[in-house]
Amino acid sequence: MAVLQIREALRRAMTEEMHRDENVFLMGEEVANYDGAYKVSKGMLAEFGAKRIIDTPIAENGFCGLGIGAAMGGLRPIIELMTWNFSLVAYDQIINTAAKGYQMSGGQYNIPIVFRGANGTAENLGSQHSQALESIYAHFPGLKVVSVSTPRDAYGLLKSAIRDNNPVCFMESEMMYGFQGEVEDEEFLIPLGKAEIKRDGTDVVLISWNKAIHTCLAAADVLAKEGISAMVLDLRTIRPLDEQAIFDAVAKCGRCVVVQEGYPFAGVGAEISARVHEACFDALDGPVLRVTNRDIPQPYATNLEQLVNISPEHIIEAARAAVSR
Amino acid sequence: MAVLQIREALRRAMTEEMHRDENVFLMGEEVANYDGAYKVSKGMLAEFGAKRIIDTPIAENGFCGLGIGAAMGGLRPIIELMTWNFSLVAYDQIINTAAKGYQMSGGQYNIPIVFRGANGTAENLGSQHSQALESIYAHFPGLKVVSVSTPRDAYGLLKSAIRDNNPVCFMESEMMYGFQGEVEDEEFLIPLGKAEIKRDGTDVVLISWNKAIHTCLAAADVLAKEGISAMVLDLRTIRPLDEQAIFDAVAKCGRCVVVQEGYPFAGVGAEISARVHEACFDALDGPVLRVTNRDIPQPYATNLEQLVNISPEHIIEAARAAVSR
Amino acid sequence: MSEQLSTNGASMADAPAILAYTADEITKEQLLPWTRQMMLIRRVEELAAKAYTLRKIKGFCHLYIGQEAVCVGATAALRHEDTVVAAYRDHGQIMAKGVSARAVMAELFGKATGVTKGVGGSMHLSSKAHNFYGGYGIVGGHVPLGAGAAFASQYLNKNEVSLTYFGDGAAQQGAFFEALELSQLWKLPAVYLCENNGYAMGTSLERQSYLTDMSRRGDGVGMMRWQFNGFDVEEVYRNVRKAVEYARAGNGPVLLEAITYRYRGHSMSDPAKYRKKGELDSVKTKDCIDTAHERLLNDFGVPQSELDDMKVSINAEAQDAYEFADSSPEPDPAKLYDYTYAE
Amino acid sequence: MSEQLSTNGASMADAPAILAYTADEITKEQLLPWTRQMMLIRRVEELAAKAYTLRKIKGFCHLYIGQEAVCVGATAALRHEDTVVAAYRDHGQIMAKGVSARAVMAELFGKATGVTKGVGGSMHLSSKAHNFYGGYGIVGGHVPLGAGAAFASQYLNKNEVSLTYFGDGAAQQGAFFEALELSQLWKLPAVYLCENNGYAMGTSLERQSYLTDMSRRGDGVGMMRWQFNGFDVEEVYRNVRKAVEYARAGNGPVLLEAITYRYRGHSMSDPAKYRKKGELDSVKTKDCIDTAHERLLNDFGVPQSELDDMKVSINAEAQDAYEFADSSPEPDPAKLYDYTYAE
Ligand SMILES: Cc1ncc(C[n+]2csc(CCOP(=O)(O)OP(=O)(O)O)c2C)c(N)n1
Ligand SMILES: Cc1ncc(C[n+]2csc(CCOP(=O)(O)OP(=O)(O)O)c2C)c(N)n1
Ligand SMILES: [Mg+2]
Ligand SMILES: [Mg+2]
Repeated sequence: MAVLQIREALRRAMTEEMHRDENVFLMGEEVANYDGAYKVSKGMLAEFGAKRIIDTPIAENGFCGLGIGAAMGGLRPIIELMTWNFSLVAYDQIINTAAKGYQMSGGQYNIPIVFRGANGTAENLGSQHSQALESIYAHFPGLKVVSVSTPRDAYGLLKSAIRDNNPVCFMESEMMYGFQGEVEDEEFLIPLGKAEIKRDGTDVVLISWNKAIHTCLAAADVLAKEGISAMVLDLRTIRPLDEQAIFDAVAKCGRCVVVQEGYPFAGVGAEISARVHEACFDALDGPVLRVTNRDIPQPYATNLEQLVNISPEHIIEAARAAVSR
Repeated sequence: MAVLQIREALRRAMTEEMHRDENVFLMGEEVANYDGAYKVSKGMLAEFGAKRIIDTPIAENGFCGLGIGAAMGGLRPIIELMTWNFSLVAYDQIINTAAKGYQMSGGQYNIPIVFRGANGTAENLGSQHSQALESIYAHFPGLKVVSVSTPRDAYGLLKSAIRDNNPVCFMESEMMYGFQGEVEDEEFLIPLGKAEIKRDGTDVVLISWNKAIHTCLAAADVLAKEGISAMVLDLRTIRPLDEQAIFDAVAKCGRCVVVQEGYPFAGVGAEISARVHEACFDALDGPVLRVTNRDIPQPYATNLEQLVNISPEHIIEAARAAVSR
Repeated sequence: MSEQLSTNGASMADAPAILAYTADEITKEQLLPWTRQMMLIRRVEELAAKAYTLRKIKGFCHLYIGQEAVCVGATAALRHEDTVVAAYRDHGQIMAKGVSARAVMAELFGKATGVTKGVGGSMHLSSKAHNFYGGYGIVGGHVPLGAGAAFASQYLNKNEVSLTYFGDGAAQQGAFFEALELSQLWKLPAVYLCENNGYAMGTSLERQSYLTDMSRRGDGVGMMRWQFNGFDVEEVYRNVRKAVEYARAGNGPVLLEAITYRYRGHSMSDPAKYRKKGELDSVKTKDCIDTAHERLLNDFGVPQSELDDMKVSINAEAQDAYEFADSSPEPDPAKLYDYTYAE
Repeated sequence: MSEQLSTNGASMADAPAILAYTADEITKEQLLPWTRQMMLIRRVEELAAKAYTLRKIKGFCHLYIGQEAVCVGATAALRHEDTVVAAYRDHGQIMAKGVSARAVMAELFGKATGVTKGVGGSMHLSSKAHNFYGGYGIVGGHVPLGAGAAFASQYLNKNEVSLTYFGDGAAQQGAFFEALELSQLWKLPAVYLCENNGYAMGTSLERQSYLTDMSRRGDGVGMMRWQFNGFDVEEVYRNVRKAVEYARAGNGPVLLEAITYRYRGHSMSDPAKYRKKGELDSVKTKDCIDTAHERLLNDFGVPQSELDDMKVSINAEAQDAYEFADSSPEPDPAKLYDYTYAE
């Protein structure tokens, strides 16, 4: 069992899949000579050569669309978006071409492509560079959306994403590339669409994903000292959603808090809240509560930024309120 | 009291505002010589000249960005997007520049701009041309989002949107430009952020907006015959949301169905559901139910398309289920 | 409007390579089927227009009538394995690539027997069997797919060329520019073919672009480019063939511009009042089918009776497609969810 | 690298108009404050780098060191009312437009006294009072704003020119292309100034663009364009002045390219290992401040002591800015919600 950083786990997944299938390649800004902006692809140029590890100009709409065309032509592109903030210039390609390609062709052309990169609130980057954007991708049928919180999940899910025959938006955390965790030495896959209980509990379930899982775990530690047993459920895949795991957790705990980094309005947190109420209304002691970033663009100054971001305290407060019902 | 089509109401609003303020202009594809793809701006070129009614090349990202710059330079642009489907190529400008401009500048530059155009499911246009996209705009703080269902609302709200000092995404319905209704002859404004009860009722509130309001009204007629009194609440503005009106309606009816054209996942419907549960849990007899399009891209064939769209029957079924709790 | 190589520095260096390719003399054996194909495409669309007024076809329906020489001549310059990407005005383009009139008409009718099973519709015709990647509805958004197809060919050492059709209006989109830039940087085997029909919906070219020679977009990225007469199928063939062979030989991409015209409105709902007086009639004197007919009659000694027979035969084929479409079943509702995700 | 007009047909027609403008001889009275400004910008950024290592400045911090001649010379060619749009490497550009070292440094420190009150940060400096529309972080995404500023000027008959800075990397973005196209179509009074520093992050120019003369992008839309030496503030002034007067006179937009270089990494976290050996040293022989100093000493007879005094004075000003920033208060949390929507 090796201890890997998330960047290393991602690299291992890509490297193994590239050895397994010649048609897998990695394309993006700075992925080759520079080893990736966050050093995810370090050394891969040397290993696979410039044909398969490809630096691009800053033309996301162009190279995302190029990747989609290449996928239709039989390849399995991994497109690195330096951060998901920059994906907005390529949004049309991902939504109007990738998500709908299989459908528009009546099932003839599937689009096996992975768009991956850093997502989420970062530190002191201001409002254009500090956003969690999974909600605006998960909205669209035709896409799968994955968002990982540990090296093990990053490894196992990225491999599945690369092998998936559909476009997958794979979201990492800009703040977590150096985050370490154990990953088995033997090859394994984690199927898309399966949530995982990261900490078991009985009084309240904290449903989350990506970086916020760790905020939840920190909150659960504190709650435990207060005698509140909090389960932490890591969705891992946002679309398709693992409803069964969510509903089971809610049935077990009777209270539910959804913790979502990013903007609240019509976010993934709202979707989970709505579904839990629809399906588990009678099992709930009180409403599902949401903890999200504040509903404003991210400011630069540290003191303001900290007011915007979710913290263990916000979660603890929500969990207490849920349990007090 | 004149009976106007929605396109006429929109035209009247723009025309009046352009007479009122020289800095208001209309820009978009085919808005001038061609009178607009949906004839909304018919005759406006003759009235205001080519300086203020401006045809553009098919460069949405460019002209939306240009509009934002012009707004910073003291103008009040109305940018017509032929349909909101095409706004995805300009998504970066609307989200990363318009929505955040006021914030990034620390409150120096506000961006008084209206992006308006046809939204929603149309008929037999396939998956790239038939989408309701309000959810991916309402997600972002910094934007206001309006979506209108009647000529009167179209008129009064567009005038307010044009006078608003923030970027407003103003969503019409591709299928409803010819829809008629009464509009007072005297000038009036309808403030952004105020919902309206389009039909009063006591047993269940149907919360909706845009074209789906009329599907709700049709459903309410049928429900009335079954003895179920359904209120129809038209949000009109999606962001900011009129929470008070929503919560009052839920308090009164005890049951709530949200009817949203478009994709369900992390949609505006989910947001309303989540908020209603958070705020009104104890007033609810059962969970808020959602009626949305099916969670797939829009197919072309009529028979398939009809299966995807919401219909009065879906709403009736949901309302019955809500009331039976 | 005659062939004109880019005078832009970077491309000039490559000029000898392209000039070296001399297209074959065009024979009767080539021109006859091309002519038939142009006639068939036109007839199928005329019937589609009829079906539209009967509301058997709904939604948007963008007719290609007038432009047939472009897709027929261009496709003739391709191999079966070469890939094609198109916009929404795609009926002729997919038929030229080998898809039957039946499969196209049935799609327009929204039937299960359509080329995309009634799911895609008029704007999204595609056929994997014919390496036709599809029609797309977001103006310019499909152009990067052509770069992607060429990228796949290069990656897989396949020696296939990708051909991407787009309009003069699409040449204003950022996606188009980025596709050119990436293709030129990586010397992809791609041919970008602008069908300059003078209008983007109701906006005439000079009102939506400062330059009206759309091939000059190539100068901004140093790409080989030229313009040619799109009313003459032979001219189209020769020019596209040159470009295709240039790209196939590894010289990099080419931006082509065919001067053409659409006889009908932008879509069925457009009365096309924006045309200048006499414009349509004057263009029709160059009609691509008439031009081919005259050439066959005058230069190749084909008897009028052979052309008349051809007309009968294509009428029958188009009518058969219409009836096939009309009598085909609607898509099976049970398959509604089958097209969102692949296994 | 000398001034070179577009040889592209459409622009050539306009050539006389631009050639007619002859920039003034540059005087000592001009060059002295420009030199001081370049020195001040550099010193402020050196202190910012120091503050960054002390974690007084956080996030991304993109230093402009090496490129100072471009913003100082360019801004000298503008009037106060002329507008400027910038990317994220904007510290020097906003100071050149008249914003104080204090207001910039305080913003970098995330303080309430910063030019955007600590809300925008390093990448989003703006000052309405100075017609500086701001720095933006999405590469290329800001370029259409420059077109918009020029549009407003034209609409309001204001006779103001907008200047938009962007990098060589940004010249690959669709937004940039669309902004050029719209500006040229509508003959907007806009000057687009590409600061070609040879790199987009770690990618050297020739690895990310087929053409390496970025001004040639203009040929794709028929825009007047040329390239010049960006290390010499006088050259920058003269060239930008010509372009600005050309645009102001109603001739339409101009695409300029200044050849320059950044001495530091892309941002504070970039060790810049991708440079060729000796590249940085060789560029430094052309250093813009040294060049100006030599000119003042040799051609204008300014005594060395005057330059020494200047150095003392700018050091003091920069240090004062540092201390001002350091001792300024953090933004008031009570105002957190004040910046999302305007009244
Ligand atoms: C991004 C986008 N904007 C606008 C439209 C609406 N629209 C459809 S076709 C068209 C004109 C395109 O003209 P051109 O590229 O010349 O093709 P043509 O119709 O002449 O074949 C427009 C504006 C669209 N489909 N996509
Ligand atoms: C759309 C987008 N893609 C990627 C990035 C990440 N990024 C920031 S700066 C940069 C390089 C830009 O280079 P250039 O335009 O030459 O400007 P310079 O940094 O040299 O001043 C990149 C890739 C971004 N900010 N926006
Ligand atoms: Mg056209
Ligand atoms: Mg650069």
